[in-house]
Amino acid sequence: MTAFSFDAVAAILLIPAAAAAILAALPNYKMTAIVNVIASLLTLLAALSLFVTERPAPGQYLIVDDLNIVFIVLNTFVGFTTSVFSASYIAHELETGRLTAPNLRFYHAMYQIMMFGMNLAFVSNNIGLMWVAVELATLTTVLMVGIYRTHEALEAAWKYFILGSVGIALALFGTILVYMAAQPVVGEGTNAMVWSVLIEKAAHFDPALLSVAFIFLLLGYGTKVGLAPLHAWLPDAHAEGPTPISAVLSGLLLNVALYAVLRFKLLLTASPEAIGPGPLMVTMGLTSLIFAAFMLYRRRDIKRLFAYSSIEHMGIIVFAFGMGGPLANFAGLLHMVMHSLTKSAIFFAVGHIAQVKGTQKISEIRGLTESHPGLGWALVIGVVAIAGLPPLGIFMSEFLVVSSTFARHPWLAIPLVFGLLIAFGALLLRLTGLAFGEPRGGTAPVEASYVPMYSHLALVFAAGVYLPAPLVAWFQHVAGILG
Amino acid sequence: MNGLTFDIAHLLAGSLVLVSFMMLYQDRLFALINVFALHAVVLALSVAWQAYIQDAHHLYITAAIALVFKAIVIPVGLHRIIQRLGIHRDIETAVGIGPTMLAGIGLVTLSMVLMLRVTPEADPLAREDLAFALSIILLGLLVMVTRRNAVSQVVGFMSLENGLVLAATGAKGMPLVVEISVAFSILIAFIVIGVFLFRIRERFDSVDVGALDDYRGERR
Amino acid sequence: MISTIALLLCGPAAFLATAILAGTVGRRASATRLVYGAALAISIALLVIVAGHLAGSPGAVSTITLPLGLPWTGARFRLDSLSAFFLVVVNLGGTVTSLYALGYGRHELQPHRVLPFYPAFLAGMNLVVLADDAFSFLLSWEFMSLASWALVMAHHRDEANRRAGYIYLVMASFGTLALLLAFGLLAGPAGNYAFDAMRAAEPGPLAAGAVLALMLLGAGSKAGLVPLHAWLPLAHPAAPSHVSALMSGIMTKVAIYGFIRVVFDLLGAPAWWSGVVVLLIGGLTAVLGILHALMEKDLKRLLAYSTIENIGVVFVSLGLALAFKANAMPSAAALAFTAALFHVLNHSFFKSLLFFGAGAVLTATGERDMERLGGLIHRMPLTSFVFLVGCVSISALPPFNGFASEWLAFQAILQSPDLPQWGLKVIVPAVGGMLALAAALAAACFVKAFGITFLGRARSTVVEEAHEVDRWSLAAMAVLAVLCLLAGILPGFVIDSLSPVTLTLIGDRMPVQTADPWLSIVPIAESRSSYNGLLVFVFITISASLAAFVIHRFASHALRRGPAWGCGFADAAPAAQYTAVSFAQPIRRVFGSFAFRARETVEMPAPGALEPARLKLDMHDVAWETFYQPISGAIDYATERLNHLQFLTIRRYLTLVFLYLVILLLVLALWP
Amino acid sequence: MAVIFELAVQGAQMLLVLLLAPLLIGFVRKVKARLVRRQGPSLIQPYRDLIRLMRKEVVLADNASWLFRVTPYLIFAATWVAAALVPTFAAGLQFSWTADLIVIVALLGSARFFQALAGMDVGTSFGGIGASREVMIASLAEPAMLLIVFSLALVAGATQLSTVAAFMSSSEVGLRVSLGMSLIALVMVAIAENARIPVDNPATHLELTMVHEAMILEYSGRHLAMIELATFLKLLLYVSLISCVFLPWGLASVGAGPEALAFGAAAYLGKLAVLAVLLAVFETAVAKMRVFRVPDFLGAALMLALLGTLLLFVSRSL
Repeated sequence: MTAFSFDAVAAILLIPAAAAAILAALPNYKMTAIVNVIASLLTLLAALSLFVTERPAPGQYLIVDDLNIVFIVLNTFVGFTTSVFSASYIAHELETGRLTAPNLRFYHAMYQIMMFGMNLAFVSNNIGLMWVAVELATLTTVLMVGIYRTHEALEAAWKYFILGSVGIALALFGTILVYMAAQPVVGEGTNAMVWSVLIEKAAHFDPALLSVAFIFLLLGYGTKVGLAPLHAWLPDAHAEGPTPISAVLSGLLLNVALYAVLRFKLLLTASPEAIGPGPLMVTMGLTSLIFAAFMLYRRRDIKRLFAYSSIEHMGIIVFAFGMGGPLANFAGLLHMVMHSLTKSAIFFAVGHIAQVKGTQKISEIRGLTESHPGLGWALVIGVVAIAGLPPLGIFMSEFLVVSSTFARHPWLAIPLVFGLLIAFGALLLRLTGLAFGEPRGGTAPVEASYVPMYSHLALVFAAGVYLPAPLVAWFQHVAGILG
Repeated sequence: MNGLTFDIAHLLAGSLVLVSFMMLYQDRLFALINVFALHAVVLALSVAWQAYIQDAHHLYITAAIALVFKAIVIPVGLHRIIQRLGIHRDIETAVGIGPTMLAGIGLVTLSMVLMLRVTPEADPLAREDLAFALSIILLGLLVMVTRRNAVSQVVGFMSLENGLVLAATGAKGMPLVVEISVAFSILIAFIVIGVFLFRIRERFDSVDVGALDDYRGERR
Repeated sequence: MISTIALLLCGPAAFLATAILAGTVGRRASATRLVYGAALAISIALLVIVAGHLAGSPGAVSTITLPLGLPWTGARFRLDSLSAFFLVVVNLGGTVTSLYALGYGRHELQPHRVLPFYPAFLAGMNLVVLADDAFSFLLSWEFMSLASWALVMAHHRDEANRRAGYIYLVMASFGTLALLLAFGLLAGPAGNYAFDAMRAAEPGPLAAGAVLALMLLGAGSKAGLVPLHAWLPLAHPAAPSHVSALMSGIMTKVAIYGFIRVVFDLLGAPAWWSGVVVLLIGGLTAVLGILHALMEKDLKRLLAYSTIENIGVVFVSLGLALAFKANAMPSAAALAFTAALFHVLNHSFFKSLLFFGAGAVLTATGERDMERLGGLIHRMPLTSFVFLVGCVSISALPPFNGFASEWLAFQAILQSPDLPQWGLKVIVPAVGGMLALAAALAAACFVKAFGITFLGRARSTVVEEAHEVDRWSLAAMAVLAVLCLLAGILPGFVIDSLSPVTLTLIGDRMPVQTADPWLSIVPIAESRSSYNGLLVFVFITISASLAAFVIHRFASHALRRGPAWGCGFADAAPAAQYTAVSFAQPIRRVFGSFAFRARETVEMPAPGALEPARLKLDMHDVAWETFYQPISGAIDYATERLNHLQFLTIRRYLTLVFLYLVILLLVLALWP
Repeated sequence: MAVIFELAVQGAQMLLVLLLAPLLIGFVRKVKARLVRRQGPSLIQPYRDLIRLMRKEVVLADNASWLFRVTPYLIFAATWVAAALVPTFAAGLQFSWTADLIVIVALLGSARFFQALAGMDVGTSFGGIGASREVMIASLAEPAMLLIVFSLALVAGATQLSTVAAFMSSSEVGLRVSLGMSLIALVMVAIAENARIPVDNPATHLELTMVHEAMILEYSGRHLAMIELATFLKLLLYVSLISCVFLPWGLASVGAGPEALAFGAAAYLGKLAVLAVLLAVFETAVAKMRVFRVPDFLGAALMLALLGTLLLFVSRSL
């Protein structure tokens, strides 16, 4: 039994790796697309099997616990739906000649490598390994962002690359510092990097070192999370890359970095005299929220708009985790899941919209609900969801965050509510322009599969009205772990 | 350990910081690159020394990488790029040399203060190394943000990364050090090749990142 | 035996099912009848259920908890006397509106943009009234806003409608956030969001004040209290007319329900000054709302503004009830509270009726601008008659229902001398004056509305081809007209059926009315004051018919048609008639200067010059210019400033990171 | 038996007001004429006018609607009911509790409402001018009236006219500043409501100055008769209102015997005469004011009434 369950973990890692190798070899793009989908599906199944099978004891490199199962399942699921979406999307790109067959081979291979990197980051029990995995995922996305080879794409990729590398460096230094803090207690060698060991002994680590380490880690991984003022790469990378990548960036990569931050936050909270991570995270969260909310107003590019909204929501999530406590943590987890689903759904819709309208300029897209009802209403529902209106999932998490915060620290709830309102105004303003009014722009028919986006939206809706009891219990347990 | 080994390690690390300072006041590209080569050499020495005193033989690989790759290959490559792309040879600085130096001194003191808060129980050598490494990293960042010119920014980044390697090697028995240094060398290669391969020359007039930035995706 | 509440919950479920169905078949021709028919049936069913409940055990409470919504609270629903009353209001409105829409809906050009959201809207309103925990309440509340927003956006090609929808939804979510904060306070750090837990908890005076303020912001913005009313006159008219009726007649009442539920039920004993606040806001809202209405020339916007006025009237009564309740004067509080609820019911009647009428005019002529209407009484006699009934009722004229409730409000005001606090002593009569002023202005306003729209001569050709509307619409309007009359002449029954509510929320009730001789209503004692709508109605009918009889018996029957006397000018063009603007001019002269900073300037041409003299009039919406423009301006400024951060160079971004790092390190270095 | 008697008294009062109203007008006109040394028409001239109007044919404007023809009866009925509900010679009649003072004011309000509508029905500019000015005046007069009602109710503890009258005639009233204020306010409101000088001139047909006349300009024949009669009733109503509230002496109390009623009737006639003379003198003494001075006039009334009410509140609390 144990053997099999270990297989599950291995499968999560090996399937993408193998698929990447195959895809790099396959010439025909149709086949690559299919293989891509199949591989993602298999990975998803493997991830789901983690529920049924019993978990391996945390090893030196790999670990499976309640916390990362949330992320793994979410990751593989969105990875799968995105691969489905990208199949139809990429086909269109090939027709319009924005991409060539070799590009596609590269693209799909990279896609699987990225999935590999992210899964590895989640299951890795070794902070060094985790660092490597996160960087792997980052670099692959860098390459995919630049895949169009246009001014904008190259520039976005370049910016992403430089800022990302600095982030990498900072994160690494943080990791080294953690090792230095652990080494006297745990002793030399790999053990001093094994998370499950660290968390037990964290109380005896040198608090000063840990504090410095956390600051570097927060900035390093925070760059990936896209917290202001470290966010600069995010909007352009979302806007200029292929839309499936934008979806993956917003839906998954940000979560990977967030996951890393959370792991280290736990380490910090375990050591009492060290600097409290809460205030730092709350501050960064609020800054990102309010900053992004204001930035939403002047956006002209539809994908950049939603990229900024991702920054906003990451701000909310980090704020919630920074607040801590069962309610806020629960809300943070819920919000993260809901945001991944919703935002990727929105990007699916936006991708098709940009294809049928032949532009990403907001000013040139009008009256979608009339010209393309399927896409238009999907966009409306998505934006309504992301803006935190019921009966969709994000409303529940925002409800919990705001009300619990107001009951505990009213003066913190005021800026939170302010930011939410500002962001809502901006999103709704753009939505009104995009979805309603005299139709404008191309009227090409959609040859898109609505399945991915509508399935996501359906899930979000379901979560908004009804959370199954086991899920709740599980989230509450995780929230408990997060303290 | 005896005092001598400690002093040598200390000396090497300290001189690394010194070289970082030298980078701060270079105003010619070639000079900067040469200084960086020196930086890499010193790094290689100190890594080798660490390998010796910890008798961790894998660290010699790291030292070798530092020596071959950073001290020779990269500088030569950068020379080539500069000639190919015909970049004018002096560095435009965003902040004057004087203020930069002052800022550098401030950063070094900051890192010292931070690291001296670390409890003495920790390995003293590690503490010193960390303090130096931190200051090297900060100085590297400082170079990156005060130089307008892509090549010098790359150089700044590489010096930052040298600081990382120093810290990593200073940490006794830290696993993956070699892998990490390899990974970083690849990263840097990427950056250098990026500067080159983006055929920036063809798209923009200079390698100045500012010029690269003048297209913002959404024009005002 | 399935409980009443479970039965009631089937209603919203059925509505939602209809909505989904409409979403699928919305484009079919038959969909309109199908959807509205279903809505009609469901509303009637709900009415029957509630009626049965009220007939059986009006005071009884029935609750249910579904495993939905917030996991550890569950979705709780509760039927008590208050929610029963508002269910009646909501579903009566739903019934007549669906009836009306059976005919009116056929004129809809894009039915698939209305049909799915109409039942959803009804479902939302029902759920708000039934919800028994903060989460389900807010969920239904915002769902209601969302559905109505979609309905406002039904005619989305019109720029004005899009703007209206935008402002509406932003204000709505502002309100929701305010409510959210209020509930956060009531729930406390432990976060028990069930209403009964909140009822049990006793918030401190500061928290209670904050909750009241937040409720005034949250529920007030939905109900349209000045100065949060700005969205209302934009959004209500923008929707299709039957939806406007729902929004103006019913949704504002749901907002009032929210206010009552929290302030009277959950919040516990009020402080006396809370009454002062509510009174002042209510009075201000009433007067400003009706003044705005008087200045309007768009029929539907006029109606929307008059909604604001009526909301103000209701809030005045509620404020009185708070003041009395705070001073342990339960009988007076019950009187004021009854007046408020009675007016809620009445307003839902006549405002729906009037919006239906406006919709009929809109379909017949395609015009909302009164300046292009006139003389419709000849083309649409039935519509004009029922509309007249609506106008009389809303102008608070006996023997119709509007007067009955306002009369009760005045009686409640007359109880105020027994209040101990000086603030109240001085404010209440002043507010009473404002109320009277509002009533008089309302009469003026609806003289104008009816007179300009239906009377006089046609001001444009659209009137010529106008024709009477279909039977469904007429039936709906007739029903409402009859209800207006009945509630006016038999107020005793309404008052008695309201007694369970006052008993639960105030702890006292008005004396039984229906037992009085001749069914007259006596708030306190017959020697003090009494009113008998029935007799007044009978007397007027008798004496009018008597007079008519005598005249036709003894006086001459001769009658000759002739041209109207034009003071010597042979028939002046219809343009020479008084217009809506000119009709309002005397009142604008009196009140405009402070209410709108209105200024009239006459541009006299030089002697001998040929161009005509011009009267220039400039008016300002004070609330808009004082509150909304500055805010939007500030946001604009901030975005403009911050937007530069999108256009920095990589080096500058790196500088940001670097500085942030250094700052954090400094913080750490200075950390104790 | 007693009920029959009560009903009889009630009916008597209704007939009484109906019959007295024209006489009151005639009396006022006579006195005014005398004051300017004219012979003046006879006292019963108003009756003659009414009968003459009844006999004449109706000239109806081409586009007058059914509303235009129904309105006169409505106005008449509403005013008559209102007038019949004000105690004239006896308080506490059978139906007096049908309506309190607020209802009476509102009844007059509905009469005005329909009159204004009728003014706009034909679609001439006179109707419009009349209606718009009328509602403007009303929008100030009605609040003033209600505030007066408040202060009365505060003194007497009721809005029921019979109770108020009984209370006022009782000894514990005494002289109160606020009552004086409300009296003055009531008089001003009455003047405005009845379209008397200085607010409006019932005798003129000069378009720019008239308000009430402008609205009914299109009426003729029996319709005009109804409206005229309603106007007379309104004046009577206000006069008897003032008399029963502020000089309630001699008012027969509830369930009084015939002789008391007779005395009450006599007293009532006396009060009418006095007040009519006062009105005539006042109207002869002052000049008509511009329409847009009227708001100031009524605003003064409003302020007086409010002041009276507030004073009462204060004195109450002391």
